Amino acid sequence: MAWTGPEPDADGWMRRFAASAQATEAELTALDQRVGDGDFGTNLSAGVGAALRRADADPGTDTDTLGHFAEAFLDEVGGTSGPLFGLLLQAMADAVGEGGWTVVALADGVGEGLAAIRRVGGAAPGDKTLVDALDPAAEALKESAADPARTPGSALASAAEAGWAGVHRTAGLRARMGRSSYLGDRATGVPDPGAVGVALFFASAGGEVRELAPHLSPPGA
Amino acid sequence: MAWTGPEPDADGWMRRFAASAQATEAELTALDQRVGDGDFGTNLSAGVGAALRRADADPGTDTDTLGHFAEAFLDEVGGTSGPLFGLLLQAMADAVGEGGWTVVALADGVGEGLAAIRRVGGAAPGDKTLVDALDPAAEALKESAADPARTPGSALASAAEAGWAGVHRTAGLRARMGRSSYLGDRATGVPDPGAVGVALFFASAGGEVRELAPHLSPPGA
Amino acid sequence: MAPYFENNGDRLVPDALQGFARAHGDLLSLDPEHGFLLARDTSPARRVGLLSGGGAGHEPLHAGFVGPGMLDVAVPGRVFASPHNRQVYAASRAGARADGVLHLVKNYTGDRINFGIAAERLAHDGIACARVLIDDDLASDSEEIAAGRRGTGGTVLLEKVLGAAADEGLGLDALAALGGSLAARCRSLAVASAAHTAPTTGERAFELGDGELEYGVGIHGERAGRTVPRGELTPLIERMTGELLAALDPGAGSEAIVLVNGLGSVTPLELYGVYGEVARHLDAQGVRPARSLVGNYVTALDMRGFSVSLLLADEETLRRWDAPVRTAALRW
Amino acid sequence: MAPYFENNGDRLVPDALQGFARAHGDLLSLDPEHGFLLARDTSPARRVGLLSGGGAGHEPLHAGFVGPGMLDVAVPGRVFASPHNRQVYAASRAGARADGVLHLVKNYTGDRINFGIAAERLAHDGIACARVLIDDDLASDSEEIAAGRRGTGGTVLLEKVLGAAADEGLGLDALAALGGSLAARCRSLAVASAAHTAPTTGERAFELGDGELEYGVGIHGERAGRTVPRGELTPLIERMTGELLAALDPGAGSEAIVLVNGLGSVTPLELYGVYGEVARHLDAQGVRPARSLVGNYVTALDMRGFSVSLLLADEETLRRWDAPVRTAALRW
Ligand SMILES: Nc1ncnc2c1ncn2[C@@H]1O[C@H](COP(=O)(O)OP(=O)(O)O)[C@@H](O)[C@H]1O
Ligand SMILES: Nc1ncnc2c1ncn2[C@@H]1O[C@H](COP(=O)(O)OP(=O)(O)O)[C@@H](O)[C@H]1O
Ligand SMILES: [Mg+2]
Ligand SMILES: [Mg+2]
Ligand SMILES: [Mg+2]
Ligand SMILES: [Mg+2]
Repeated sequence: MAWTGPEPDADGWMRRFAASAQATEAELTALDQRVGDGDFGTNLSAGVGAALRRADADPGTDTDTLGHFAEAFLDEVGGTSGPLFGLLLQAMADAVGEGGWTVVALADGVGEGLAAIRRVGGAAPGDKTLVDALDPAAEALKESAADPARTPGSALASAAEAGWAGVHRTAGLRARMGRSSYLGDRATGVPDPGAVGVALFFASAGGEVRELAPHLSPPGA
Repeated sequence: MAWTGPEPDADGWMRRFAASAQATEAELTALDQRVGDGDFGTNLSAGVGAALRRADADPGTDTDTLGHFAEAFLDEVGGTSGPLFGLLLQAMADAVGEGGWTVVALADGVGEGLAAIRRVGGAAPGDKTLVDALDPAAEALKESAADPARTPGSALASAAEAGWAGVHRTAGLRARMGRSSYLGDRATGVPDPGAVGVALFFASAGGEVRELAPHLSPPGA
Repeated sequence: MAPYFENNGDRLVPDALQGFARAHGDLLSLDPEHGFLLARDTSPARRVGLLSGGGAGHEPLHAGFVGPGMLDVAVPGRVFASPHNRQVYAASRAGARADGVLHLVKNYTGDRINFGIAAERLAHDGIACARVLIDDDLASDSEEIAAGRRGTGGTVLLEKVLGAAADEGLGLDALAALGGSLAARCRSLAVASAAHTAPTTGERAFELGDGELEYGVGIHGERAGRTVPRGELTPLIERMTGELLAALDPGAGSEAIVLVNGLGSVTPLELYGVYGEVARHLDAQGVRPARSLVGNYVTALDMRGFSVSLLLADEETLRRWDAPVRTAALRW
Repeated sequence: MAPYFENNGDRLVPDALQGFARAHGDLLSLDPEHGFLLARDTSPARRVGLLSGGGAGHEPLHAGFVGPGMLDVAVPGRVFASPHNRQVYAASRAGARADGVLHLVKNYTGDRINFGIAAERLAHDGIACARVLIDDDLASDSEEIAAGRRGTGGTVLLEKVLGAAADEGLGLDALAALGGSLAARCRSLAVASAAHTAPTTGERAFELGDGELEYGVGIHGERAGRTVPRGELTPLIERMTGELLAALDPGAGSEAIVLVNGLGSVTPLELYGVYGEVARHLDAQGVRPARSLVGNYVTALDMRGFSVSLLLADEETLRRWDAPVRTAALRW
């Protein structure tokens, strides 16, 4: 895929992610209201708020921003999603810190993050959790990493696309993990909020997302 | 006023009063909801229910029925209206017991009842309580008693008419006693539930009242 | 369909009383005929039995306060309706001590009448009986309300302090006088953002718009005298506390027992937030919040609101407040 | 406008914590940095500190159970969100005793993760830490729910009994094992006739028709697995109690501690009515309701519902239940 947009840097990406999370807080909340306890929007929004405060108080390199985001989510955000996003961000910060801002480092970092999230949370793909967006996104990055022509921008765009596709698949699933599992069949038809958060994360690399609705139904549906 | 309806007896009157109170329970409740605590309908309905049980368990003369109603309201019905209706019924039972089923005895009994209610409750006419229906009804009975041509049926019909007129006047009053007094101006415009109960009581002498609405607005309003 | 979790046939209150008596059988027993709750073992030092009662729907008031250190007997009526005089009379006979029985009566016409008739009957039997009229509600303090101030949240404060005084062996007149002076030093103010659900209709007893507040509600779900914008918590509490202080006019260095009382559906998070604001405002006015009680004590079914009560307390009152109490709803 | 009585700026929980710490300053103190509540004087005989925590919105759980005989420290999160690991870590360090700290964790992924990370950090510091996983909710007992049963009302029962056991000087492993065996003997079931008010939107979290009942709700306001007609109280309680007994399978002559727990807006009248029915049904099944607790203990903001919990109790458990406790919300 040819990438024609501006190339993202980690600092810009994180700030756009923060802006996207805040812009879509109400929509995320509404989703978690339908299949969970209605706090995902506030949890994520509080998380990026805390992260921005750290990043603004101590601006530095791209990796520093990633590290600030990771630490904020790990140390200041509760709920289920807070520490899980923290694990993903931490693995990415480590990989980019070592390997630089490359597609290979991004693929390694996200792959590591996914593994950590699966270890800690115990969810497998198909359980209707954020893993269902993160797993295909990680897979897409791995494929991109095998192609030396891909830039980080284009690789992250593919990851976002794979993430949204994962989101659409969650809608058809019956949950086995997370709060939606308590709803039995009643959660079927609604995409998983955490998965939406993950797709939003990758999509923010290419630009701020101000509205979720256009992304929530599969193209052509 | 020429009375053309069938002459009521005390037992029939009390049973019709019970039926009227039960038929209009919801309307009475709705009224008390607007200007009080919403229990007048249930209080009155529970009262007549207890009274009927006594009357049925121990049927006897007219005065016995009046006595059963009085005792039930005095001994088994709480709230504000329960014992006040009990005082009225007791005074009537005493008077009719002594003087027989005559307009004079009825006028005496209701007059005594009004006096007792005013002693115990401390309300004066104009305070927006059941006194505002009972006082004119007692007055009408007193007038009828001065006219030897009047029958109990026609005297009670006049009392009911005077009672309804009293009810209409309460709508315009600001309450000084009872729960509506806590509402300040907000009770203005709504007739007093207890006053409605009193008018209903007298109106039931001539026939069962199945609906309040037609009686609640002054004729021509 | 009944809005509350209950059985058909008007069994909400009677079923609750039975369950309550069973759950707290160590503390009290239920008289099945008259429906009053009698303590098993209040202090033998008591010369006077303490009785309180009133309409149901205000739980834990009063049944929740029966037991050592507080009430000897509680007489619940139907929802929002005074118990009838025969109930009060029978309960008084059961709870009276050598020196008689003290009626703690919230100031409502129905309660005054029914307790009053019972008192006449007791007098006829030669049982001494006196009354403390509880009228703490500031919102009904108006020349235009001839019925006088309502009795509301402050009731629990008075019942606790009078219970301790009864345990000291005070006589009937002394207790009645103490009750009067406590009532005079106690004021409450209540607000609500939603009415209770009417048991008869299943609808809210009145409707409020988003952000509207009934300012000065009672505990029977009747509307307040006025509706105001709700706004944030801090200014609301400053206004409420300010009005209570203005009415009580405490001297500098006064101490108060503070009650933040939920009316039904307000969460503990909110009630403790309210308490924090009340305490801060009292600090600023130089009144020490010496003791506090935060929770649902005098409710109005499931009304979404709360009340704040202040009882100005001297050292003796605080000592009585601290005296042990063991009831279903209050113990220390 | 915020649906709750609060100040703007996400201050519902922090303001409540401050007010709570002020009202109960004799029992505990608030750590202003990490927002946990530390008991002032639990028994010196304790070798292990007891810590519990979880999302806010369930008050009085857990802060209301901090004090002698129960918890050493409570860690509240945001509304319905687990506290973060740093909070749990700091609170654990503050509450740990010579033998370490026991985490009482309701079984939710978020809590497991955050308490888990904190435990790793404590291990790194050489502070012994064990966990009791509380998973009493029967409605989430299904092979299809890989997350396992939720922790709900039964939590308060376990916290009380474990508190008494800690006061006896039991070590970390013994307490953890006891917790596990208590959890295995405890089941709860909850129903709701109306959802809580969502703090974010001011709307009910879900809508139910008149006479509908969510059967098997949790304490976070998510819907239940199914909606059933509400009906009268007696058949509802027979069904709930029957299912609990079927799951616990108590032997004849067993004894149980019964909790009838309000989720927020249910009135005490209803809760005691429920208790009466539960006790009657247990009688009929030959299980003795040896102890009971009726009231709001583990709530879901202002949800209109209640839960019933049974903890099968041997003599030792009853003795520990009866041991003195002095906390904001539970004392005897
Ligand atoms: N075991 C798990 N592993 C990975 N992700 C999970 C797991 N359980 C839940 N999640 C994710 O967490 C999201 C909800 O996050 P959040 O609302 O913050 O937490 P909570 O469910 O504790 O309220 C869900 O939408 C789901 O994607
Ligand atoms: N002091 C009083 N004297 C006479 N009647 C009164 C007095 N106070 C109230 N009432 C009557 O009582 C009626 C309400 O009765 P009810 O609903 O049974 O009692 P409560 O107000 O205690 O709920 C009022 O509508 C009014 O007519
Ligand atoms: Mg959530
Ligand atoms: Mg009324
Ligand atoms: Mg009433
Ligand atoms: Mg949550």
